[in-house]
Amino acid sequence: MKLTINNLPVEVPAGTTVLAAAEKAGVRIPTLCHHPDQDVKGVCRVCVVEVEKSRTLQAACAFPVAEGMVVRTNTAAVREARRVIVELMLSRHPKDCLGCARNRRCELQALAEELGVRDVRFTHIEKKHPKDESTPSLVRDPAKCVVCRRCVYTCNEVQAVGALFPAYRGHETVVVPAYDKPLLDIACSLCGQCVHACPVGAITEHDDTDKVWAALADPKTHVVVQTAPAIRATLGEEAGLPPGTLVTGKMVAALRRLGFDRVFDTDFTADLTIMEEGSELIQRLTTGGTLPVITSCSPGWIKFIEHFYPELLPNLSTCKSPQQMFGALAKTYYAKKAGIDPASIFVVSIMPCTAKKFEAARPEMNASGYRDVDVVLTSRELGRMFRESGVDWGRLADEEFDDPLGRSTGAAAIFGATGGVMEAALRTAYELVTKKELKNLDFVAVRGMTKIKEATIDLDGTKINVAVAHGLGNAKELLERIKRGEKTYHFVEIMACPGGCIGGGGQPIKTTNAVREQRIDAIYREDKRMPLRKSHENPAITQIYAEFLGQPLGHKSHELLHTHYTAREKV
Amino acid sequence: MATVKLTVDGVPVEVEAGSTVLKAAEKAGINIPTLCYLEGIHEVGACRVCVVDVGAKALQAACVAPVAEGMKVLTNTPAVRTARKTTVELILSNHPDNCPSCVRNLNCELQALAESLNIRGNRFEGARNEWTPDVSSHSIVRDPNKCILCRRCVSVCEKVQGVQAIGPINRGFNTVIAPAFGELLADSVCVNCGQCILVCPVGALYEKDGIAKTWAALSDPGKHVVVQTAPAVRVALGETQGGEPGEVVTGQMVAGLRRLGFDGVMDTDFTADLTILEEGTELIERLTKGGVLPMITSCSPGWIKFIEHFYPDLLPNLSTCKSPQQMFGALAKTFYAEKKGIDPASIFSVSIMPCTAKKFECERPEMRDSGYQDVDVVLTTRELGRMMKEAGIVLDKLPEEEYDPPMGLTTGAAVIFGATGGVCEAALRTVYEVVTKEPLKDVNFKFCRGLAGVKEAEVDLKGTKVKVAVSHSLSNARKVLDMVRAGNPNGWAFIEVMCCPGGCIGGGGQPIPTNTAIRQKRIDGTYTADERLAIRKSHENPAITAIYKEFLGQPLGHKSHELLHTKYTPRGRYRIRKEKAAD
Amino acid sequence: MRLFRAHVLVCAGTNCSLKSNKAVQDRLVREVERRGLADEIKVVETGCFGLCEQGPTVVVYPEGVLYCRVTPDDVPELVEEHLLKGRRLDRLLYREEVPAAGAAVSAGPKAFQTVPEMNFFRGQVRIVLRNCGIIDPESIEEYIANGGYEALGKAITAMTPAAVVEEVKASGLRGRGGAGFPAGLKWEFAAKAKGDTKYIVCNADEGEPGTFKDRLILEGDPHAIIEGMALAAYAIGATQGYVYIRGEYGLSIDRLQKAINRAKEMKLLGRGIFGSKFDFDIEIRTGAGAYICGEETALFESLEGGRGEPRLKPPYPTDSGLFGKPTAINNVETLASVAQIIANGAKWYRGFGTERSPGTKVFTLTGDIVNEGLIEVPMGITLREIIFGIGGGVPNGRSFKMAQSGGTSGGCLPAALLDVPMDYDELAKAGAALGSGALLIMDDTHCIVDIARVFARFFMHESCGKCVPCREGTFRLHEFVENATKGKATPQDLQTVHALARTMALASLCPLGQAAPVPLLSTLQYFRDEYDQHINEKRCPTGTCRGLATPAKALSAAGKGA
Amino acid sequence: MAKQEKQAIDVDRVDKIVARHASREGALLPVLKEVQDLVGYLPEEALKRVALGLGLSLSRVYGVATFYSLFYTTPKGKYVVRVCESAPCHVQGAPEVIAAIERELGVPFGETTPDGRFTLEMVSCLGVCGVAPAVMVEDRVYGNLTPETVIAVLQEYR
Repeated sequence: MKLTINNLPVEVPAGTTVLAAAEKAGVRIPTLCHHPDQDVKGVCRVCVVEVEKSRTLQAACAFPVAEGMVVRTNTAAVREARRVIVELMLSRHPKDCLGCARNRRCELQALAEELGVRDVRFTHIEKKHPKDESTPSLVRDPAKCVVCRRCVYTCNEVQAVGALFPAYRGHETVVVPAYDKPLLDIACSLCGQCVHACPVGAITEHDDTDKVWAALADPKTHVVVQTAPAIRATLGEEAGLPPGTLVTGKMVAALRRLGFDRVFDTDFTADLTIMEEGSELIQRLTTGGTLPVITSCSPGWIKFIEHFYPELLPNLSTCKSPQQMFGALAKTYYAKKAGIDPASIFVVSIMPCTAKKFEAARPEMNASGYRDVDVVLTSRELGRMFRESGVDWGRLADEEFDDPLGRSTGAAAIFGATGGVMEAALRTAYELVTKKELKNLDFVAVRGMTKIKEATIDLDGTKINVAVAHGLGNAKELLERIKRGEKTYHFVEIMACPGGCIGGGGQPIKTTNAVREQRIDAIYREDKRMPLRKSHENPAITQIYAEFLGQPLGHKSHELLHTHYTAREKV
Repeated sequence: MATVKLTVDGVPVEVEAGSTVLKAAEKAGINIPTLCYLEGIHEVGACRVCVVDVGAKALQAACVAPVAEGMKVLTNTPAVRTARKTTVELILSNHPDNCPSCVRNLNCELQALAESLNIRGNRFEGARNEWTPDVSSHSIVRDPNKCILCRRCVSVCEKVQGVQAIGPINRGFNTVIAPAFGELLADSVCVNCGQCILVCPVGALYEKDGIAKTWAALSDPGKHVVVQTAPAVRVALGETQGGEPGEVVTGQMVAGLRRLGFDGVMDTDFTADLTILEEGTELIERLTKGGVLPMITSCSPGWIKFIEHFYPDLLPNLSTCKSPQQMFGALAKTFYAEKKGIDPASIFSVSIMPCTAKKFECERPEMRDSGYQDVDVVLTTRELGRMMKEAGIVLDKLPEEEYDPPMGLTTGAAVIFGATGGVCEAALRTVYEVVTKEPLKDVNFKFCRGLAGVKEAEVDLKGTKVKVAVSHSLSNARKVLDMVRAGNPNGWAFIEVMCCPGGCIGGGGQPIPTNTAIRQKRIDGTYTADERLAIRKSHENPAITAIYKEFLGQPLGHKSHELLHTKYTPRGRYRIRKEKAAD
Repeated sequence: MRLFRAHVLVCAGTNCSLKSNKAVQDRLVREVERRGLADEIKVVETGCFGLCEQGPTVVVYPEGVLYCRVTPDDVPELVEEHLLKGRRLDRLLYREEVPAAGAAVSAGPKAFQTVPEMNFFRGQVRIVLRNCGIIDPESIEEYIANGGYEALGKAITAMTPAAVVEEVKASGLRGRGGAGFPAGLKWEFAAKAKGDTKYIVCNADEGEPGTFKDRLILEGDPHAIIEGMALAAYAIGATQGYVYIRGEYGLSIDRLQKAINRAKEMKLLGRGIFGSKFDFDIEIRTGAGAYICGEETALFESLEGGRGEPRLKPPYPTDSGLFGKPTAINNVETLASVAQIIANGAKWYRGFGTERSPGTKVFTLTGDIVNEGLIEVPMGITLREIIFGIGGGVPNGRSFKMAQSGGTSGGCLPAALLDVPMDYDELAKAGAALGSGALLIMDDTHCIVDIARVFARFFMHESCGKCVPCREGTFRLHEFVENATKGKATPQDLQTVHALARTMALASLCPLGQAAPVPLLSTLQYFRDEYDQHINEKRCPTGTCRGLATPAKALSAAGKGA
Repeated sequence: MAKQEKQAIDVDRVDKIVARHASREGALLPVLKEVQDLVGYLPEEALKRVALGLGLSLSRVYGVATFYSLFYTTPKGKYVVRVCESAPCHVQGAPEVIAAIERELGVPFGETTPDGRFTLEMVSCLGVCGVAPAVMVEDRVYGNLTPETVIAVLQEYR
């Protein structure tokens, strides 16, 4: 199709939108409800353009090109319409930019700047709607909502959770759970993907930085921190570095600057998870346990299955997530080893995840006799703490994690990407089962953004079918396959968030699929760069079993590293 | 030099004695937030955002606290964080809450500070000042409601520009930064240079908007809209879209202007070349016929208003040449109109300038030699950036295009008008060849260049020795003028004066931030642009030759005098206050 | 079939049913039986006769005498006088002030004896309404006796689907829902669209204030809709049809359902209609209170079980409509015209109306007009003829101020435009629209700003909330007009509201948002001075806006600080 | 008052309604209508059954229910009085009729009388503009009302 945009000729395939065609012509059209990973909504009307012979303006994000079409994106009528639209939104939006979690990362703020809005001509009438701070994970502030429906798409179409939907109509339209219930009381996975969808500050993580500042300032508290595998591939974005920059060493250095007494790594317990979960898999395979074994690292996923597929709970591995294994060990193994009263240990974990905050607060997560993990911070919150502390990233030298809970392998590093747990487990299971050395460590079939990945692995004669799903919509699809029994699966990895933890709900804004791809690349670079790439080769793992745990699935393991699940209401 | 050793947040660092804690922390890789601090210009520790714990009873402002041997500085304690947050929250409590519609949205230091300090909500809801913004000036709008009283503008106006147009009046909660007696800016000695805008951390000072008029003209089918771009714009416009300072974006800018809908995209550089011809001829004439010397350049409208206020006795020393912008305006509605066969009444002339004072200049009553207002609207570089942003024009994605002839054909001599020393250098390139009738071997008069406050040299025009001087920023202009008043002991024949530090590339209409490092990069970009051009001497510009042949006759000729030269108005140091209704 | 000496038609349209028509009918039947006339006289419950203002109405045929405002107590006398003694009951006859053209003085009310001589009916041409008020809508036999289902039979047995499309195209029939899109063209698109499953949907979600034609057509002649839909289904290749009716239209739903059941019994719906291979069935779906569902894509969303929010176009319904399938969606009145076109031919149909807007249009007259009610006239008739001819003019000696054409989303026409021909294109030129056929007449006692407030409130309530310009814009338009009625609006606000109105008209997602500013803009265009008085002088010339000064009371009101 | 009190919902009957419609395309609106006819409004407990039975998220069902003015997610009075205040009714004297109703019932629009008898609602158009001004009480429409006659209408329901 040939058309002109602002008199510039451009040729694009039929079915292309005017927005995409304009991009090709080098013409930027402002958008708000448009999201690169979502279906067209066309509701905000910010992207309206003039299309010759059309009576009205057309939304560029939705309008398909036609042969010989004449498009103008910068006429007086277009400029007026865009400004009026943004002013209409601003006139109902709280005037709280400077106290907002999304200040300077807000698409509405940026849009106002882009369009040169200098005046809001309508009286300011804020939407009156109470904040929902019921969950430890998310804060929803519908007063800030611009009803772009991006979160609705994510929650319903991508995550298949359906917690949020527009209710009421007209100027009273608001995106809420049914009966405007608090998120805590409904079937919400707390995955936080809605935060990534939100262009403004209407949904944010529950900020817990104050608690960490307080612990750090308390001389009597021994504050240890663990960092999830996915953090090192994303945290740089909080400091303005491009997505996919690995910042492991700088992150460790910066955490020390903040005043953490020990800087440990969730990767250590990721390796431990592989030992426990791998053993569990082998046990179920050999003793006729419930199959497939489904991974249990992702707390958003856990809450999802508890709500929507309670009948499949026996399939879940009983392993706690690496975060919770870490917490339990920090206040037992580490406390003992370091000779510190566990009551004075404060465990902070840095997670890519909002659901982890909920997980840490689950009543059963106190195997150490204390709250195993005291505070969970998302990557964004840590970024915020770094900015407040004035740490100059550009000038930090790389530092190493502390021993012994800081030792890990490449197998643990890849937990951060979809397919990573599967791949790590296979690396270990293969060698444990076959007693042979695995030549090619890269199970590329389970990597990448494909919705559901399947593979059959030959463990020296024993063939096992594995499947990997990421994003709860894909998880649902896979579970339905399992329920239909079309195929026998032995081992299934499910991560709540698209792309796995690198795409978690606590990750830096903006997280899109293109950004996820870059982060995944970084994860596998981290794997490659590690001297050890199999969990069972981690000497600190060998040591902890020798010194403390005994053996995988042993008595102590059961006490500290395994858990149980709770069926929850479906709607 | 003596050094002291100290630790900042446990990081050992060694710095010169007398350094501030702020500098030491920077060396240790720790950013301490600041707000009122302006390096070398305003270091008073007034806003208290940069407080740190140095082990003293009270927290100290890092920007002024000197380091001491063995000092243990803590920049991130609960007390420090609380103090900083409280300070910023107090400022916010009396600051308008209309961020999205503020001219400085996303380019605001207060907004950035609130973000980096993780401010949530506003704890202090209290009385807010309600001042009436001062829109009297053609160039600058002053909105005291947004002012956070950091006084950076006061310092720059006084220390860098030596104008002292504004200062604090009243006290306490009612303190406001304004001209003396609360006069309007238009009635004050303000020279419209806009340096105060560049240092304002928030949106309390900004240029008078020219965008609305420009959009209106562009959408009016009955108007032929022409645009000229000043030499300094091409090395700074890229910054409005996240580009590097000093990046030369001439071709993309031309393409972008066409996409905005301008009918003729032309270059102030053309009239910069023309200025060299007129001004060079004027200099030679004064040198040979005994005119008033030293002759001083007249391109910079902030400088012109300054001399009119403060050194009216030296007005005869000024060249009578209009600035390139106004030469362009006069020619656009005469020469260009004639050539194109367009009714000058339907021509709308826009200029893109690095300068806020140009907005004042184009409104001067004498600037109507074409029979119309010669230049209709002046836009600053920032405003052009905004228009392009609104129009969805992404410079990176644009092809490089050429200016429209004939008023778009230029030389390297014109480009360097943008940097301090450039006019002098350009003039020398031409004067040398005109006087000596010999080709100049090295066109680079390097003594003219750079950020030194006053630069001077003796140039040998094959036997005739001419002493020249170059100054930039008005405090340096004062030094030079005082010397001239004192009998010109150095014997200068020609002086280039630019109002703004660094010349036009550091003008008050340029992208924010503009600081010394950025100025230097823009200067570098300017000379790169000069070197890229095939012709680097104004008198070799064929379009200049042509316009004399076709239209103007000869430099300083009758038509030139009518269209390209002007006169000046002595102004008092203080305006007589306008009658106010007794109230 | 039995022959009766006389038929007594009792209007049972909703408007009359609100005025104890049922009691009148029962009494009639009793009286007829009591006097032993049951074999000679038949009492028939009919659909709306159109003269809603005069209801309950009773018409006695063969003479065609119309009795108005009949109460049950009038019945014995009526039966006695007219049906037994053959004398007309003068006191119940229809009376009308005959507005002498241009003259201020009228000759006094004139009593009309029969229907055809009444101004109200003389100017009408009844194609869509031909059975309304004439037949018993619950009797398929009466419909058939009046030529019903002949067109369907003709089409199925003697015409190809393409020929049906061609005939409708040739007739020039345009969509009567408001947009005026050629119905034949729509069918052609749907017929040519790829896909095995296609739908025909009847849009009976009549929500435009001042409009009740579809309701009365459905109540008065439900089989005409069934036949029209069947013809459409045959033409485009659909086997399933849906009628989406407003949830508030209980009687329409009831009558149509009965009619569908009867048609099925008579094999006029279902499998193998008229012994052909043509299968067609109709299901009724009811709305639940949302004006926006009258917009075709919002209607699909609602019918599919969702929030009635309009979809982006393209794709258009004929490519991807209900359940994502090619769908022809037509208004009730459009479908009610179809059988007559097929039966009598396109050429016949083109004999009515104008070149670009052939045929007739049903209007509903409301407001300050003598004959409130339902009429059908040829396209192109002037507004003056409708209001002062058929409508009987403005009552109570007041003068005409303006008419709003096409419902609340339509434009307003001042007295200066009374001679505008009522068709799609001429009205569009005048900044108004034919729309749904609603005509709301207002006399000079009404305040234009106050009425604009009512319009604005309607859109604020009925905006679906999907797109920003409409969601927030309708809220702001209402805010502005309400402020104006309270004297709180400023000239600056007026400028802003102009920019807002332009934005809504150009940038809204669907016709609701695009039309929402129309009544404001058109009243601003024709009655700017009244706005200026509210905004600049803080006074309301009609005294409607409480709290504002009125010209007559300006002095005394000022003293009270009003 | 009975309707206003939270009472046990007959979940089985709700399930039956859902089951009867489950296979229809676009079943949600007919289901909601019948459930409301059964329960009087659309309480959470009932909509949960609807959501489960139709395989929809509760938030979606709620979003649909709150979109339409004839559906209620909170208990209403015994009689819902729907008053039209669109232009045709307005022109014919609706403001006076409305004032009379508000005086008579003593509650503003959107609220229920303290005795739980009447819920007063403003609606857009009842489609009986030929007999404006009009109100609808439950399913019955009354037209050509005056401030006096409307009081009489309400008295019928006292």
